[in-house]
Amino acid sequence: MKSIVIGVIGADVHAVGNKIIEYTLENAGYNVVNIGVLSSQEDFINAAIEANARIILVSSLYGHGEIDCRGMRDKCIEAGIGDIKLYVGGNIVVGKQDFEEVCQRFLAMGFDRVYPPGTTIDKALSDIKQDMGD
Amino acid sequence: MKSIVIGVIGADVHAVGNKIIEYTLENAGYNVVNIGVLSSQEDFINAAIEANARIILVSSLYGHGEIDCRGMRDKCIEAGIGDIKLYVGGNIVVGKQDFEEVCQRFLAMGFDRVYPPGTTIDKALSDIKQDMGD
Amino acid sequence: MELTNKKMTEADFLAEREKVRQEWSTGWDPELDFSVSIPYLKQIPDHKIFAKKLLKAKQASVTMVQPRAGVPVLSEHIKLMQYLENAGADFLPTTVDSYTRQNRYREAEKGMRESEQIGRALLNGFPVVNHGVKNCKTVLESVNVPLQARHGTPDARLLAEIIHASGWTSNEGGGISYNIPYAKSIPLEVSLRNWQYCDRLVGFYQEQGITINREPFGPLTGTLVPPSISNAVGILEALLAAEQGVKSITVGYGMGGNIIQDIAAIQALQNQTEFYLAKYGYKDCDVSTVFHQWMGGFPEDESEAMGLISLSATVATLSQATKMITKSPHESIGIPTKEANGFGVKASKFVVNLVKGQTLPSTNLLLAERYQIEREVDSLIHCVVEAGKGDLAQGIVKAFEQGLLDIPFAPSRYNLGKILPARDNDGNIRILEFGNLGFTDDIKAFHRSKISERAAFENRTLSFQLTIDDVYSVSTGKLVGRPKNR
Amino acid sequence: MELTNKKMTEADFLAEREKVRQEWSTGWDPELDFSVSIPYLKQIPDHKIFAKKLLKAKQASVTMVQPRAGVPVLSEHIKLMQYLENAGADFLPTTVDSYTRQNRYREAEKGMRESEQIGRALLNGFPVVNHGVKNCKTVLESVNVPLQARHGTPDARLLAEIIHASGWTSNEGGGISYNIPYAKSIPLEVSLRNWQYCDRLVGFYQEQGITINREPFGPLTGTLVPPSISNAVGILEALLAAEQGVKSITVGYGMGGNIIQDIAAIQALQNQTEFYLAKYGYKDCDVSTVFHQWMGGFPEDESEAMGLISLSATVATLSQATKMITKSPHESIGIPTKEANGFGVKASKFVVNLVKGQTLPSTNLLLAERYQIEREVDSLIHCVVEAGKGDLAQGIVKAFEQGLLDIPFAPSRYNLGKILPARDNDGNIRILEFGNLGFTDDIKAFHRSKISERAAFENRTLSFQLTIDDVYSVSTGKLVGRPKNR
Ligand code: B12
Ligand code: B12
Repeated sequence: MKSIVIGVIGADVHAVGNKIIEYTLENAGYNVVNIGVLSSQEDFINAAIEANARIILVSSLYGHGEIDCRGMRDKCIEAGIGDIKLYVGGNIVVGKQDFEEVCQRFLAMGFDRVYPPGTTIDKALSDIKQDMGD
Repeated sequence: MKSIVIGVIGADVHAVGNKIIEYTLENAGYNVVNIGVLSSQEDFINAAIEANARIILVSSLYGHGEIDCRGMRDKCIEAGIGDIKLYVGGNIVVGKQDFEEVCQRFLAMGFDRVYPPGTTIDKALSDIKQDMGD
Repeated sequence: MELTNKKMTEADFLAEREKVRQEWSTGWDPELDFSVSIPYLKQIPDHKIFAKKLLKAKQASVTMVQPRAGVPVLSEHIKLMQYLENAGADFLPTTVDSYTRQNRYREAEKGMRESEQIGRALLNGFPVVNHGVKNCKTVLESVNVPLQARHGTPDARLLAEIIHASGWTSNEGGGISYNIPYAKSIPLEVSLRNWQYCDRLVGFYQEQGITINREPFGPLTGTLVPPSISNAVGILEALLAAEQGVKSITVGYGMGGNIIQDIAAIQALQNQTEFYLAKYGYKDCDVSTVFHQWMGGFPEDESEAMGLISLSATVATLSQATKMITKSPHESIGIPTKEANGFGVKASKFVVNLVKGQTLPSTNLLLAERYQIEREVDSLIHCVVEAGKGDLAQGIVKAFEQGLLDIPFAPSRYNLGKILPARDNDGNIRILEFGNLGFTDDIKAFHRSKISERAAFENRTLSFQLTIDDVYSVSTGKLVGRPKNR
Repeated sequence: MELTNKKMTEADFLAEREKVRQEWSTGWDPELDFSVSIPYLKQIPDHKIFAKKLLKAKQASVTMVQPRAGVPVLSEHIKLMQYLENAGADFLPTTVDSYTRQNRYREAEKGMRESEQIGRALLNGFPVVNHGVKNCKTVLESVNVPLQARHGTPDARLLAEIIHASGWTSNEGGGISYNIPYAKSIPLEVSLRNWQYCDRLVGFYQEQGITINREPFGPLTGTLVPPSISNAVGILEALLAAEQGVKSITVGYGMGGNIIQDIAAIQALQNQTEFYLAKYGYKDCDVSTVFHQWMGGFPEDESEAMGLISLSATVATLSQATKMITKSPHESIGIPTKEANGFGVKASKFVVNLVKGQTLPSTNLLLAERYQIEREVDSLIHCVVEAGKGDLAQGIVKAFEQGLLDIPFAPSRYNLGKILPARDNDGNIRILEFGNLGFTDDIKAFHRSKISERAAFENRTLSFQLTIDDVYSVSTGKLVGRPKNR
């Protein structure tokens, strides 16, 4: 089974979406490694190496996503998994901002896929399938 | 007692404000000639001449105020009461429009005082007093 | 010919019809011929038929949502309708402009043309008569829900002909409710007579197997109308309509503000309309109810308006009215943009979906208020029957003449205008001055005691000032218009 | 030192205080010395004292309105507070950022500085500790209503010191409610111990004649929490607080969606908190309640969000909760602008003013639901007492270890996380999987029968899918998460 690491980054404790993402991705047939809430970049990367994952799916709900996600791509490269796909979604910045701009900011940080608020995990399933080569 | 003519112009039947205006102006000590709803420009002018009024207070609530009020100043001039004060208030145009513009349109038609929606009669009392010379 | 509450003969009806069609050029349109309109109406799919959708809603106890809306230019009006349908409207309206309502088609024509030219609406609605059948059909064919005309027209005969021939399967109004609040000097005999025609037209289609819905306008002046008065008027208009052969009737009520009184009023309205229809021998009518969101002066602030809209929607849903008419956050300012109108629809629909299935349990308080309303309605209708010596239409004319029926704040000179409403201490709408209102003494005593209770609490005497304070109260964010120090 | 539910001695408290003040530079501030803070608190006028304003509201049966709000930069935060006060907020909050909540003051400092520089908020709240007493006093002095800190901090000792010394007369939180929903790996012993300190600080001020209000965080994870579970937690935290000398306690509840259940829950909460406080010998506490507007996922559409906010406000007012916490139309997207936040306040306030004085009469249905909640709470608290062999603090730790107390969707590993909630056919929140929850068998049977009824209606088997559907339901505009075909 193909592996995917999920978790909620930073000092963020929003656990509901995380539990539902786990359930949904498992139902979709993936090996889901859920590192849960309050996870650091290192936690994500270590879990990805261990599980040989193709995708790291970062959730950030509480607004500090911009600070918490900076430098994550570099850390992946350092750790030797520079080509892993990085997803981010939830409510990734503080407040209602123009999403185009927000998206650019996260793409510039090295994320591959960036989702606006209100994108439930179901809506991202087709992207995941594509990146997994399914 | 100084006289003031009030009424609701055009095909407008909004009667509530009209009754309250009558009550308020009478309480303020004026001789109020209320020609009621569905009144034409001529009705206003005839009443003003008859009562020797200093002010005609036109209400328009239903949105057609712009059409209904056109030419009223000219009719006053023709009738020999060209210097009567013309007030208009209520919801004088269709929809939520920039009030500055609306005001200009009515001033250009020869109205002396133009009030935005939400101006209850109480708030216009001081203007009335002033124009009455009280 | 004296006005009586008797079904018009087909011959009389058809003869009158010829004249009605002369009123304005669009009346000559051959699409108004029954040979064209009947087949057109027969092919309308169920989901665009008012009566059918109402019946389904009533059976499922779900409150349907309908806004008010209408702009003069066809293309803009269609955009508006489609927008509101997308926002979730279960039924669509077409609000008609005020010139048309007064049969001033020439001014309507001018307003319509000018609006087209300057690209800004100069009319406050869609002039149906000037648009004619062709345009009205285009509207219907551009949407997927039933369409209704909403207006305020004492003489809506040509209007009714045009909308029904265009497949609009409901018409709002009635001889009382579209006269007393909407006109100054049109005798009730005239408007009642005209609405007999409108109802007879619906009855005619009914005979051809086509059911068209009729909706008396419940809120009347929208301003502190005591529930028993508006309920009585609704029931009387339902009876007149039924006599002309109408089978699908939606009686209405405008929110008063006390939740118990509002729910009691809707329950009483449904119950007593059915009761009186049966009593007078009209046994196969479908009766449904419509709850109008707050109809009086609105708060200016848009968030407050949204609070009021959603509160209205909550009460409407709890009352299990079949339908509710929504307002918009622009209400106090002017005709809403389609976005603002959609805002009211979406919020209301959301509330319906969350609250549906939940009701206010029948408590003593609710039952007592409903019983009170029902007794008052009985008293009023009894007076009307007496006044008309058995003929309802005559009775209505007489009752208004004598002030036995009296509607607060109405512009019509055929309304005595002696009653003054005011709220009691709990915010229920009661009556302070009765004029000649057809209430028994014990009913009057009840109202007096309720209002005195309030006046005592507020430490002031009974006067018109109470009424004035209550006219302003909701728009300033209170239910009861207390004096400053309270 | 083993955790016990015993009032900290003054000596222990003062000794610990010295250490707490070392945690961050702002702790050294001499304005934290009691010799400065006590006189400062004593001169605060009544209208800025939480406990007094709450008491007045409770006596008048009027529901007060309070938003959530906080931005990192002082000047912006003050503007925000003043804006919300003008919008009608009866109480002001200061929502604290998430780094501060985890005592990560260094990151908070960085976020605060950077937000100042780029002129865009990078933190999701106001970092009270980094701002220190001086800035917090400036906030208080810029407004005219009481101020409260709202956060989610397992160790809020320094935070509590700073806000109270700044004259903020209420603090939200508790050893359970600010740990289990807000942390992953902080043992309950630790957070309970820390909150004993926060409560002891309030108790200390109380001994000086200064009443500070404490508010357990009622909604917990805000997601399908059965009322008896959140009520039990609120009551337990009230008891722990009272032991440390707290006298003004506001217990909270997050709206569930069924109106009857919501009102029953608030009534049960007020009643049982008073009952248990008395039972354990705390006889002179003022208990009030706070109703949180819908705490789960919000609809994206702003008009729908306004519908939900106003509906919440209606239910809050009908429940006669002492206070309600409002949401904004931006809820599903992100921290609201001050305008959006004010929108929620104004709509809610408008609803309060219109509905106040109106209640849902005590019907059998309401009484039955309240009785059900009260029995469940008794069962849960009984288990806690048993587990702790008489000591409540120990009992809480044990009860969570064993899953006798269990909160759905909580991130904490000190929560068993075995229970699954789901709605019944009427939209009441019930329990589908109990894990080890401290319910008697007959209570479990009741929940099972209620949920089975729904599953049968929906023609599907009991499973986690029900829970998931219910997590999404309100945000998609339904109360019960029915399968597509229903
Ligand atoms: C009640 C009401 C009705 C009742 C009227 C009953 C009656 N016969 O009186 C009914 C239901 C019948 C009705 C019908 C219609 N109405 Co109407 N109605 C209202 C409503 C809700 C309240 C009006 C009211 O009574 N307010 C209370 C009184 C005390 O306030 P007032 O009327 O504003 O008057 C005060 C002030 O305006 C001021 N004032 C008035 N005139 C003047 C003049 C001067 C010089 C000054 C200084 C002050 C002043 O002093 C008054 C006392 O304080 C308003 C919206 C609102 N305000 O919330 C819409 C509103 C006025 N109606 C409107 C419309 C369009 C209609 C209809 C065309 C139907 C429709 N939309 O379905 C018909 C028109 C019929 C016709 N031919 O006129 C629109 C007008 C739109 C616009 N201008 O763009 C409004 C604004 C609603 C809306 N947003 O769409 N309506
Ligand atoms: C419930 C809730 C809480 C609960 C959380 C309980 C818990 N431990 O889980 C409580 C009350 C404790 C809470 C606390 C806080 N919250 Co909160 N919370 C919410 C709320 C109302 C619902 C979240 C939720 O559970 N939704 C249901 C689940 C199923 O949806 P979801 O979480 O959005 O996840 C789905 C999608 O986002 C998506 N998704 C998620 N991640 C990813 C990743 C990818 C790649 C993809 C494709 C999709 C995806 O799939 C998920 C499943 O479909 C939201 C607002 C909202 N959405 O309405 C605010 C919200 C997330 N909270 C917010 C904030 C700020 C806080 C607090 C700081 C406190 C506060 N404002 O008072 C604290 C933060 C504590 C912390 N350190 O993290 C803000 C964030 C603001 C921002 N980003 O600008 C929000 C948006 C509310 C707001 N508008 O202010 N919160």
